[in-house]
Amino acid sequence: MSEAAISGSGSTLADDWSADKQAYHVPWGKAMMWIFLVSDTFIFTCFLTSYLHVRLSTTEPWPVQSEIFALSFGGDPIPLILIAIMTFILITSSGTMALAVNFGYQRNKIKTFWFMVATAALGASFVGMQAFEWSKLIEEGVRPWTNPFGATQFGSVFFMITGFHGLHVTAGVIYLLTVAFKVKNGHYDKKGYEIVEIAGLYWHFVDLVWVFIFAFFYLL
Amino acid sequence: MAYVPLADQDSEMEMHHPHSWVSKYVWSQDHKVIAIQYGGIAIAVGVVALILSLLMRMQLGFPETFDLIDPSSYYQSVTMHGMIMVVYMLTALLLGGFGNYLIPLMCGARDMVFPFLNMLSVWVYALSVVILMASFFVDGGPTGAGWTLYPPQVSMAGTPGHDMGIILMLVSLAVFIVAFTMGGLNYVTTILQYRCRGLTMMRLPLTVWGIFIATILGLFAFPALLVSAVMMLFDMLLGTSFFMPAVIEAGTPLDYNGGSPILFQHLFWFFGHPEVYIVALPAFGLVSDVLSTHARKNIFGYRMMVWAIIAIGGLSFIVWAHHMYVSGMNPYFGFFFATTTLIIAVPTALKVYNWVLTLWEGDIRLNAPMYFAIGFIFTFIHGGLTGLFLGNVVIDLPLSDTYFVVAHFHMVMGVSPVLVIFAALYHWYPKVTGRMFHEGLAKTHFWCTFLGTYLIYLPMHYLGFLGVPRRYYAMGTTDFIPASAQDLNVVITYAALFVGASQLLFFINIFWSLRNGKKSGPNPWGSASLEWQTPDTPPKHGNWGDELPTVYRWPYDYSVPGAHQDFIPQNVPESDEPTADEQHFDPDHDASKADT
Amino acid sequence: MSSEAGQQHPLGIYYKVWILLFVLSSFSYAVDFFNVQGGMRWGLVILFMLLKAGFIVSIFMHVIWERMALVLTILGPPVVLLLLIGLMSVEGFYISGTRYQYMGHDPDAVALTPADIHGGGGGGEAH
Amino acid sequence: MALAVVIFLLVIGSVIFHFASPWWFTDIAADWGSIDFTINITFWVTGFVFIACNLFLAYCVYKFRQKDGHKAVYEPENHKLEIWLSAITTVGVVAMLAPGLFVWASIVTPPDDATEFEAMGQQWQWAFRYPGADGIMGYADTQLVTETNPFGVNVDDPNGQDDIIVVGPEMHLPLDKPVKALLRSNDVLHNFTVPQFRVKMDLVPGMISYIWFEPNKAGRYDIMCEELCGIGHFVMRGAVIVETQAEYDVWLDAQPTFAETQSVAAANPAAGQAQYAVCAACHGAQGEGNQALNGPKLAGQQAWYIERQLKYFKEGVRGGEGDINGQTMAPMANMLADETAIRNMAAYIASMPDTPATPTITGADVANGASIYSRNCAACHLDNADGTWYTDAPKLAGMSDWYFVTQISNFRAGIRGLHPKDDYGEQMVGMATAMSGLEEIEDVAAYINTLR
Ligand code: HEA
Ligand code: HEA
Ligand code: HEC
Ligand code: CUA
Ligand SMILES: [Cu+2]
Repeated sequence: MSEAAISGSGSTLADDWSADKQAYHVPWGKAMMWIFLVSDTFIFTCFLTSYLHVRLSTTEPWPVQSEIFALSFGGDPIPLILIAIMTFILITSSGTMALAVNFGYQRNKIKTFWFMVATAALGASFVGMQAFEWSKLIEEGVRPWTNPFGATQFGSVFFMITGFHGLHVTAGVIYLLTVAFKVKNGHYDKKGYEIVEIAGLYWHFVDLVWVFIFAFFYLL
Repeated sequence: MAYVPLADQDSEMEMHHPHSWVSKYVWSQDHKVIAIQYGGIAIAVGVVALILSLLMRMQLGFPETFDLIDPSSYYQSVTMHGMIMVVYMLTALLLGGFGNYLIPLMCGARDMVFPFLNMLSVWVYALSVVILMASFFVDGGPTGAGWTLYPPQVSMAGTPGHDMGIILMLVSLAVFIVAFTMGGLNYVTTILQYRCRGLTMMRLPLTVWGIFIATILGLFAFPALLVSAVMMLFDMLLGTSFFMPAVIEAGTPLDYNGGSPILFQHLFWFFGHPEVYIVALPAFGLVSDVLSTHARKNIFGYRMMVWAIIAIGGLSFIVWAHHMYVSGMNPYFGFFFATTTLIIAVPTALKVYNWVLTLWEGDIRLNAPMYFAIGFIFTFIHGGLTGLFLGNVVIDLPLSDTYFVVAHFHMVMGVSPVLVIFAALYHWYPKVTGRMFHEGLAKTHFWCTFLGTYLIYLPMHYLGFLGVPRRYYAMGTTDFIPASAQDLNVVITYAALFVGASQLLFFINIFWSLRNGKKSGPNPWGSASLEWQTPDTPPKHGNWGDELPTVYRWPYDYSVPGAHQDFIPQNVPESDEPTADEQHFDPDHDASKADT
Repeated sequence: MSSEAGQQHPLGIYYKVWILLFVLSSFSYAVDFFNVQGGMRWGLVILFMLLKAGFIVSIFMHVIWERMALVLTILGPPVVLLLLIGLMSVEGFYISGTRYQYMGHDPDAVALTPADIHGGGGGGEAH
Repeated sequence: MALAVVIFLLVIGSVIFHFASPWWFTDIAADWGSIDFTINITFWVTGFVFIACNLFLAYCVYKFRQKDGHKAVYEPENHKLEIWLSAITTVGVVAMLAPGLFVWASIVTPPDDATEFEAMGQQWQWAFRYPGADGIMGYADTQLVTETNPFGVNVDDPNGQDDIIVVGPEMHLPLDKPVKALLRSNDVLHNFTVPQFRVKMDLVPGMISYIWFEPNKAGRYDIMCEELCGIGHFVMRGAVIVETQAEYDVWLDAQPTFAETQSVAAANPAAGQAQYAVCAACHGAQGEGNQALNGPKLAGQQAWYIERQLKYFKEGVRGGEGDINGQTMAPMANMLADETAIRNMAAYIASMPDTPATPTITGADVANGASIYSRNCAACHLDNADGTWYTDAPKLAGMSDWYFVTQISNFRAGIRGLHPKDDYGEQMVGMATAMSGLEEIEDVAAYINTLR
């Protein structure tokens, strides 16, 4: 199925660009969301690139992340355990979102609603853990302007990048809930359910960004 | 549910028809009203920036005679002049003003795809302007760090406005970026997804192409500015050290460590270079349409023009460090950036050639818009060529940070797009108001502006060759700058005052003609593109009456052999106008495709 | 499965990708857990990262089912960011280089860990 | 029609202006003729394009302007022409770029035999460092900067001990020897430009940048700061003197090494006190000043400033033509035999009890003065007008206000500050000319009187 779709789309490239009326066969809102997400990609890449640059240019040593972000449940600290859990939560929320989109197109309002709510709930718990992570680091003495373990930029980058991502997640949670309730109330029966997919795109994007943050900030 | 293109389900478009004066003119969702709001605000701040430039010129021309500004307010004037002109005037006027007005009309659409977002955009823009203006009234005044806002000086004592001024500037920029994004998403989506029947991308007027690519540049370049503004605010407010190494402020070491000022410069110019093309590309587009219409000739090499716009747009993201040849960055970057920078000259040169070749064998009607358009070609060639000096890294060494740079960018940015804006304002004035402007007054305005600005900027190049540095409140004494340099400064100042004053002609003309201009009719220039074919002039809300137009041809069918008139509007079917068989051209159809 | 019909696909593929993302995340976590260092660490982490990103974009965000016109719009522009990333890392090395060479900063400085500061308590693995 | 003629005339006029104008690069004084060569190539290529394109434009406007019965020709494309034009343009671009890249390659790679020196910028002064006998410069870091160690040289680094420190904006270089300038900044971005050398480069805090050149013409050249660095940007000047190796060696030998600057014996205020008796006649027994005799208050002034002014009076930098009161002061300064005597005197004055002088200015607009002061003067003299060694600006608060008025007037009139050896006064000339006249000066003085 997918092969057919891919090869099919290849041959339509020229046709799409030279078509009248529209270039993409998607609703306005979806086209706009995609363009916005590409723009947002530039924002996050600039953040991450700045992180890369300050980390390389500072001569203070960079703290060892798996030590800083270790957490112990009674026994020995387990490195990065909370981050791992957060990662899994965000992936799970992406899964539930994908299901919500699917049920949306099946016009199954109840399932769509619940899967969106579940996604939002997972997102909210992610933000909660992020807050816990912040409080833990603050307790250790890390601040945007100081870092007892090494380069100050470590603290600055940490709060800035996770903060910015957290804001995206929070905004996403609100967005998802709004759409979810509108779905439930039959607001889209006439207009169609593309909006669920559009909200989904945003949500997956937030997950996508986390993939990069997880790798670059926590692992490398 | 099969997806039906919305342009066909015309009823889908939710039009919020205004019911009161307020919803018609203030919270209006009509792209045309929004365009005028954008334009009005932009021109108003432009005048503020113009006045600032005159203050600067008074100081430079007569350093000890006038006591209008002291060093501190000089640097504030330079900064606000530059920033307002580039971002709040040109970007807003070209994209928010002309983009809003022309995109839906030229695309045969009823409005932007999301009118509400569009309305929000203009008011958020207004908010950003208010914040910016507020910085004139806070303690310490607006920032005086230069429009490039380089750290660390931007936030250190010794720079005017290093406390509140710069914070307001950064906040205002962030707000502007939000406004731009809301508007920009609308423009791009409208162009891509809401064209009328028969209107392919390759049948769009170059105006739309220019604005389209410029908007895309904006959407991808402004993020870098936003990110650097955020990090800079953190440096100032939270005490992070992104851009701040260990430094000493007036004898006291500050609590910063390990940051990298160069990083800011890279981010700034990753935004800043595309930004200069954000203001150039729409101007390229607008001028192409004006030239073609008044030369009664098709634009020469349409396809090449489109590809050149795309190429310039793409390349503009990989040349940013040509502003940083002397910044202390890794000097090996110079090889790469000098090469990419000079490569940009090739597509740009093609555009210049094609403008001139459009005039070749035309039937040029030398009216006011055409005057401005031709004046643009002259100034742009001049400014572009001086860009080649600066782009060639070794030549930039003696010239960087001198008046040569100032001359270069005023030539390409301070006058070329301004001439185009005037050309376009006069050209579309009849469509917007239904009346003609006063031709004689407009031509006088042209002569004053064109000759006056050349007199301002040509001598500046020579100040640069001499080595007069930019951003100097006064020259003081040096061994290498002859006293005669001051004569040049005096000439420049007289010319600037003259040009500044002559802008009144424009305002008089605009307002006088609003009532007294003669009625223009729907299409006074005999223009082929779609915006002149609206059922009403000025177009009503919804633009097209009951039915959206259908397009059958490219927008440059002027003087087609055998046609009834010397132009064929885009929406005239092929069957109605006998076209000269193989002579008839449609950039969207290759000869090879023609028979299918 | 024409895209005109909205992005509707059998659920199975979502489940598969979902599991795959879990597995890949575990792999990259394992890289840290088993304390792989050096080029190997970078290689593996980035590899897993790119795979994950690829799956999210192509399946969850349906890019693989979109028409090429849209796909190119999405994937094209970010290419210029690669240049920014590359040059900024070169620049970062260049700047710290001058700091080591002329300012006497210590190239072998080692970061502290929570254990160093709070004493004992047993850190994670020693690095 | 008129437009075509005007464009034609503008082209001709620009060309004539170019060749007739006396305004062009200064004579080159370094071995970078290759840069000038590249400029010339670019100039000829772009000049040709400028003339050709615009004359063609003017011709089109003239020839194809609207005429009755004339009709435009329909000609959408001409691929052959477009390809030709692109090709020619590409050739033009290559002709300019290729030599440029070769020259750049030599600019980024200093020759191995280039000797190093360091130029340090800070708001708004220059200072210089030479590697000394061992040829190696010691580590230095902004975090180590103090009043006595303005470079922040690392005292633990043995390579730094013999470094030669030149505090003051004038440096020397030997003729015909390649040198590599290492550039360092203590606060904000600055820029090291000597127009005669053609090359320039920014000073970036937190890192070191470099540029190299080979001076090949003896003389004294201005060092300009060409990167905006705050409101003193336009008065940040230095000078480089290019001279023969022999002269250069003499100069270099006279400069103190870092170790010497660190081991200066403490000044002896008591010795200063002994000599102060003479001064007391005009400046008062407690250094409180005496307006009738034109003697300004001295007590409270910073020691480094007193030292510098005494030196200036001694060397005739102050108290020259037009400076009547200064002329009285000059012989007095001559009574101080040497630098030690000057330092002792400064130390004694610094130890005097500081009671603010009585204001003499009345009726001035304090609010206006406050606005002028805090926007401009505070950058150097600090918000509380206490002055600081860092910007080389003296204390103003609580000093004699009438003397303030005289000095600003002197700066404005060029009586003070323009002597070629007055390295610091020139800045004040720039700032003082920004004030419109006596009224504003008194406003500022009145405001400073409130800062005590
Ligand atoms: C509209 C705005 C605009 C435009 C279009 C351009 C166009 C160009 N600019 Fe300019 N530039 C600015 C706005 C603009 N610039 C601004 C605002 C600054 C200063 C910012 C600051 O520091 O404050 C600046 C500064 C600036 C610098 C940095 C200088 C310095 O600070 O030291 C450089 C260096 O490379 C440069 C180069 C170029 C080049 C190569 C082009 C090219 O795109 C020009 C291409 C055009 C032509 C070449 C002319 C037409 C061609 C022909 C007629 C054909 C014949 C040609 C050949 C045979 C080659 N510009
Ligand atoms: C679009 C950009 C633009 C425009 C139009 C101008 C217009 C002018 N500029 Fe400016 N300028 C900049 C952008 C611009 N400038 C920038 C970016 C800087 C760098 C700042 C920095 O260093 O940080 C700068 C710096 C700068 C300097 C250098 C200061 C220094 O380095 O010390 C000087 C000095 O003379 C100067 C002078 C002028 C003058 C006399 C005019 C004009 O007076 C010329 C005559 C005016 C016109 C022909 C235009 C009239 C139209 C409008 C004002 C808009 C209103 C719109 C309508 C009516 C439709 N400008
Ligand atoms: C760029 C830095 C700078 C700025 C800005 C500045 N000054 Fe100064 N000022 C100096 C320096 C340096 C000196 C010492 C000159 C000397 O050594 O001869 C000085 C000396 C003076 C003196 C002479 C004091 C004495 O006792 O001889 C006065 C008075 C003065 N400044 C007033 C002002 C006023 C008023 C302003 C604002 C308009 C101002 N300064 C702005 C740097 C500055
Ligand atoms: Cu230092 Cu400008
Ligand atoms: Cu540029």
